[in-house]
Amino acid sequence: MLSEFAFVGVLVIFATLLPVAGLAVAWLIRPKKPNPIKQSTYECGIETRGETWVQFRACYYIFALLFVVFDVEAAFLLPWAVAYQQLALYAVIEAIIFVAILAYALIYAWRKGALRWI
Amino acid sequence: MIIEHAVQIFAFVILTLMTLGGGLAVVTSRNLFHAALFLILSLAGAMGYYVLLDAGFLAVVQLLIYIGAISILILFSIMLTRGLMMPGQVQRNEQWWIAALVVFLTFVVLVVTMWQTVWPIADTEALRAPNIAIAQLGAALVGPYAIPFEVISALLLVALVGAIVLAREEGNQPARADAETGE
Amino acid sequence: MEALIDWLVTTFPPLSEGLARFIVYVLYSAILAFVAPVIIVVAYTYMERKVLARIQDRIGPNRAGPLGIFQGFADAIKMLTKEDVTPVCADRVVFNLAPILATIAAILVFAVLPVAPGVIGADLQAGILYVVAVGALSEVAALMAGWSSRNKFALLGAYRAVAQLIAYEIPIVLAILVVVMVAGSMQMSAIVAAQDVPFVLVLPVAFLIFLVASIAEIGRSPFDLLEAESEIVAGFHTEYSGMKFAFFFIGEYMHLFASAGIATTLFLGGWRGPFAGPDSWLGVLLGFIYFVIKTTAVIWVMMWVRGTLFRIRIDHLLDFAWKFLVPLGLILVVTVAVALKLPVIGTSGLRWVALLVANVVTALLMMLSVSILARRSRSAALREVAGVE
Amino acid sequence: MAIPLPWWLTVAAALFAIGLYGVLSRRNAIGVLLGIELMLNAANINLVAFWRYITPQALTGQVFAIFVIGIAAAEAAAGLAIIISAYRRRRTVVVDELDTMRW
Amino acid sequence: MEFIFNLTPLIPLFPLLAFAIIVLFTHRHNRLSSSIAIGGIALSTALGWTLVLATILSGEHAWAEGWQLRVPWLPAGTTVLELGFAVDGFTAAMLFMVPFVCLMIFIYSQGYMKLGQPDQDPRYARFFAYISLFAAGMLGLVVARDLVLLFISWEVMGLCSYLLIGFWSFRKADSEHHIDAAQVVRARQAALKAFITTRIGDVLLFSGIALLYSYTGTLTFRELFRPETLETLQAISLLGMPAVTVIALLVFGGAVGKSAQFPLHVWLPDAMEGPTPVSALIHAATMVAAGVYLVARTLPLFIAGFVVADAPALHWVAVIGAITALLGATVGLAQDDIKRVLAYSTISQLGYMMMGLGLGSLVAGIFHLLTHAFFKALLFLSAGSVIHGVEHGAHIAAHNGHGHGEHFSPNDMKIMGGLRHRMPRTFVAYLAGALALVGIVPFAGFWSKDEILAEAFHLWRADGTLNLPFWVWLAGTLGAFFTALYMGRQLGLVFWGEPRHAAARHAHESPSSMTVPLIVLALFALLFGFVNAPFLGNPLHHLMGNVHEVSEVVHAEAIPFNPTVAGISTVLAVAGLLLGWSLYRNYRAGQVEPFQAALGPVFTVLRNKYYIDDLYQWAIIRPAVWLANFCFNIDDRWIIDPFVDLVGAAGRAASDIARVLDSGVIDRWFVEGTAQLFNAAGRWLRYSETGHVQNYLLVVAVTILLLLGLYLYF
Repeated sequence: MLSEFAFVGVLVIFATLLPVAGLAVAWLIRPKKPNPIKQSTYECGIETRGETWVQFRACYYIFALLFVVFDVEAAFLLPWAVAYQQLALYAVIEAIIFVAILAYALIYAWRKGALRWI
Repeated sequence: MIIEHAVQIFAFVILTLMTLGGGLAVVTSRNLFHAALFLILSLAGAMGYYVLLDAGFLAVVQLLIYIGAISILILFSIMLTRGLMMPGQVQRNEQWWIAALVVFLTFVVLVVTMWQTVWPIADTEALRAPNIAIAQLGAALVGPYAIPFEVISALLLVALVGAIVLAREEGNQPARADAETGE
Repeated sequence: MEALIDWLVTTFPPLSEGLARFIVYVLYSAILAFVAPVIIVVAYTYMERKVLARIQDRIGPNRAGPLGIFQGFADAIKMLTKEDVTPVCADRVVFNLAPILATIAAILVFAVLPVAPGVIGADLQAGILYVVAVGALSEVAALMAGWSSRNKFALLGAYRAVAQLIAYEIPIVLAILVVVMVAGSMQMSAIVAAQDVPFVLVLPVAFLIFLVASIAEIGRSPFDLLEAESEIVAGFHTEYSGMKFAFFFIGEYMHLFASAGIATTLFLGGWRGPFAGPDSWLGVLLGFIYFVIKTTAVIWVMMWVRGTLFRIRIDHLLDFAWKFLVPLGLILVVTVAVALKLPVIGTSGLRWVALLVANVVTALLMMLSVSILARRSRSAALREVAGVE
Repeated sequence: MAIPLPWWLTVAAALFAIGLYGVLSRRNAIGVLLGIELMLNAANINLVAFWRYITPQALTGQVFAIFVIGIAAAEAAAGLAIIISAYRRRRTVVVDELDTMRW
Repeated sequence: MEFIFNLTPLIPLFPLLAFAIIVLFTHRHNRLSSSIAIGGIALSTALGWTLVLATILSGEHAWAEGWQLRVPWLPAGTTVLELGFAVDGFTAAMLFMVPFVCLMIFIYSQGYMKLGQPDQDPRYARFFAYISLFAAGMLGLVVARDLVLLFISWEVMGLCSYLLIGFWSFRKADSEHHIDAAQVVRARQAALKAFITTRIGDVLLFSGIALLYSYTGTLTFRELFRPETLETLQAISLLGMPAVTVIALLVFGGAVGKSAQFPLHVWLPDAMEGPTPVSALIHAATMVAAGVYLVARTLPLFIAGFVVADAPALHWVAVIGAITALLGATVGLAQDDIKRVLAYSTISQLGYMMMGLGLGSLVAGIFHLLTHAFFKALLFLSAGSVIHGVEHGAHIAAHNGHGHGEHFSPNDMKIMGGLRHRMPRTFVAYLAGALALVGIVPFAGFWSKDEILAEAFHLWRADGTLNLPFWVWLAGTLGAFFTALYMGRQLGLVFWGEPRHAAARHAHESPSSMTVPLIVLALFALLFGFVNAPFLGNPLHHLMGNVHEVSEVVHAEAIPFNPTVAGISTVLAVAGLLLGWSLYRNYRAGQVEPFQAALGPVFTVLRNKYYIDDLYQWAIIRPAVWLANFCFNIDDRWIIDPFVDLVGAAGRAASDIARVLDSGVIDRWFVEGTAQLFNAAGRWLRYSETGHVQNYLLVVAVTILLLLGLYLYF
């Protein structure tokens, strides 16, 4: 197992090298003529007004929330799915109950209008 | 064998630098967004630990849930609660030095205890082959751990319901029922 | 891979097994990290332009080289020599890290892709979960890019991008869940080995979910909301230019290929085909060719979709994920789980039939309920309009 | 196993201490939450390390670690929602200023 | 037969499901919700009675040994915390009573809760959800195989009692005339009081359970009460006593809280602020019975402590029981609120049960628990019916223009009178309940109370000296007299004489959904005593007498019927009843009460409940508030401030300190007086330092560190 992950480790190093090398090469050969207008924040040619970090609506957060919940569900269900073929029916039913509870979470969010954009 | 050990120790050192360095940056960084990014670094270090400890599945789960989901949630909420990203704001409270003292003492006590205790390490044969298949884990989840397994889903449901109730903007409800949902 | 390591050890006796493994790993990593991106980007941008041009009744690139086949290299040189502008108020470190992370995330997926018989970087037990997990890194990269630019459009774009990515990750996971259930493993090689019948034939609904969600996941039309020019300029990479932008671009195409490759592995039998096998060099090569052909076919479908459909609205996009694909996926998981455990299903042949029936029934039921809901909501809307007037 | 068990425990203890420090000293509620995540991770490292060195054939260590991760997800979700809600009502996420419980 | 026993977990599950369904789905539909709740408890009742039958038919072995089911609940590595279900003779006896009384109360509530509420009141459904959950808790407690499930159920009931007592702690509209602002405040305070008071007991119980688990590694009753286990516990010494005694006392502490025994009884009378069915359910029939049940269930622990040394936890039970019995009965003499009288009567009867258990007689205590549940539920429900009638009378009176705007309490017995003609069915039911409570042959209370007294008498005669059983007997007999006296007073005030208020004049009979349960319960109050009547051979003794077959201190065999004891208590009861009745039946409004005239200052003491509530207010609550303030100040002035100064003096953290100096703390130290400094520093630091989560967390961290150090190095 370690050796398999060792490959991932090696790949991480090489994968980091690629963009770093690319950026380094570009840094060497690209022109550098900065000026304040070029470096200002791009807003379709209009001067930036107000703070950049305007507050965003919480509905983004709620989507992220649902995502977290279902991600955890996946982490629990995938091992179950691997074991699925060896399992008895009752174990399958347990997992279905698990899914049903989370489906209820989705339905709840749906009915509360949390899935509504704006 | 020696090379393998050396590689492991090297990896351990690197990962420790990531984890603890990232952790320190999390608690000291003035910019909260940076703190959250350092948290990701630290979590990635912990993920590496799991790999070194032969818990590959757990490492992937760590990547999936902690780095992929929880940290996104944290980054989102940092962006949602503006005003704390003012750079230069003091990020630690007045009791920080007492806290540091207490924490340091706790750490010392823990470490001393850990090194004094004789741990009932498993025999070498067992240490060499900790091959737990994911299928075993899955079967355990619906076998002996069935009740916690279901409780987790209920917990997630409750957390979701509570979070939705809390996080939803009040007084922003359209008067008519949502036609799309077919309610 | 293992065969290559063995061969190295036996041919060059002083090499220890570990060292040989290390050499092979380095070589393969270098191929994946340096060679593959260039080839993929050049080949598939060219293909995309040609395909889109054909769909739109144009010729497409035709200047650089014969039939314009060097167009990609020309682009690369342009990117490399362009001035790189960093906004003054940007958070420089994070700003520079974001494209790097995006590229890493895209390349890392290739580690578990079985591109040919026996050729797989890391045949992890949790292989497919690893794919999903690594995909999450690109979300972090998008958030980093959007936040560090200190640009309203970039930040908004990052928000949207992440909302979309996370929304479509769940259907992908659910489709994968079905595959894992049938294959009995998360290991990529085992999933390929389990496909005596390509899963697309017995799990068509899962395949469709996966395909649609993948298109959204890599942010292509009709789900290219992340870079809807008319709304948010260019999304989270608005402020990026030159090579940094190029890396986002590379990441995107790597992601495209990786997604198609995973679809191939999960549903189309991966490298499997006549005479392909790990035993001979020829078999391996044949397997690789099958893999590339299948993957290219999937990519072609994605391009076809892009050329045909229009961009959909952000609320529809999220609705489609959360209110259609996720419920569909959940129902599919439950139906398949039940269908395979029915007392009559024992033999292999019946198994496939049961799966197909479960899929089709689920799809039909879902379509039916959606059409009923749609009719009801349409008439409700009509009534409302009538009531207002 | 090249690294003896106490080293793992020490690292985990250090991570725990760092997290605790964050919890105790951060003014920002989200910063406090980050500290909690660190602490949970430290606990997880301990679980896995003990599993690996003491009961490598048992499933308990890994299963518990998965449960801890799941619980951490629920905790983060609810905690962040509370912070967002508090922010919306009080316009602050500074813990010192969230002191309704004082009187 | 085995199959039926396997259904045991369903008994608490039905009401639990009803709760879940109401809360999740049907909380908008009042009628549906109440039907679901009643359906749930009806199923439990049916199943419970089937189980009772099955147990009885299974023969003696099943009565003593019982049936059990293990559920691994929390696998934690090598140890598994289990919970489980068990049914034996004792459980069967409880299962006969609990679900049935709950069912009666549920049906009654359906009529009662409609009272003056708008149709769409969400609280109606909520009420049924709460009482369903409550019933689930009580049933879970009864079928528990071990302390884990028992404690879970125990806490569920604690939560429900809090919710239900405070049920009227908010009101929706001004139209709800019966919930005025004062009621809201009272309900809130009563709920808090009940919760906090019982919590004291709960903490004790939990410590007891923790100790048990740490010493024995199991929490299952059968395993705990094996002689080997008990011997181990006897051998361990803890705080100079055998561990088993300490544990028994801790467990008893839990029972004292839940069953409203002497020092912690104060919550129960206040808890009458809840709706009347709640009073019947929680504060008469079931929840307070939980404490008694707990003591009965863990009786071997008490006995083991009793046997091994002269640190008799068992005697404490008897003494506390006797004190409570007398205290409740005497305070009951001087109360005006119809429900409060019953509340004190409950306290006193619970004292009787504890007396019985403390004398080592499991059956006597539990027999009284069972009969008391029936007749006290009956009394409370009848009282509810009376209140209901009086409120309706007030409506009618207000409609007719009488007594409009005049404030009165429908619970006040002083305004009632002559109701026996206006509410005949309620009157009959009430009378049956009263006679049972007082202990007149052949009503249920006679048999059970007599058995406790006979037990005490027997133990006294066996010894011959003026020992503890003698005092217990004396207290019990006196208590019986006082019981009769206050019931006579109550009957006279409520049902005889002339109505003393327009509301009482216009009172009329309640709807049949309320009176039918009354009649059914009245039948039980009349007949239930025969399940353990001596001339039928004491069937209950056979059923549950052998549950704890560990020690001879528990009497499996019934004490033979003792005409002396029965004669004395009956004579006293009749005399008390007649005395009370005759003094009060012609009571007129505004008159000085006969008891007050006769007793003088003693009456005032009784009316003020021996000033125990005031004592607590004065001795515990005020100091607690003061201490809280003190700590708060100490934290401000004497710890944080010197720290800051120290830091300043050391020249560290210069910027912060500069702020401190600038803000004038140090300046004032020199310039103005010390007093003002303290004041200012306190105020300044109060704003910057206290009330913050992290301060508390820091304190927690320091404490843990200290404990860790203590544990590791000392």
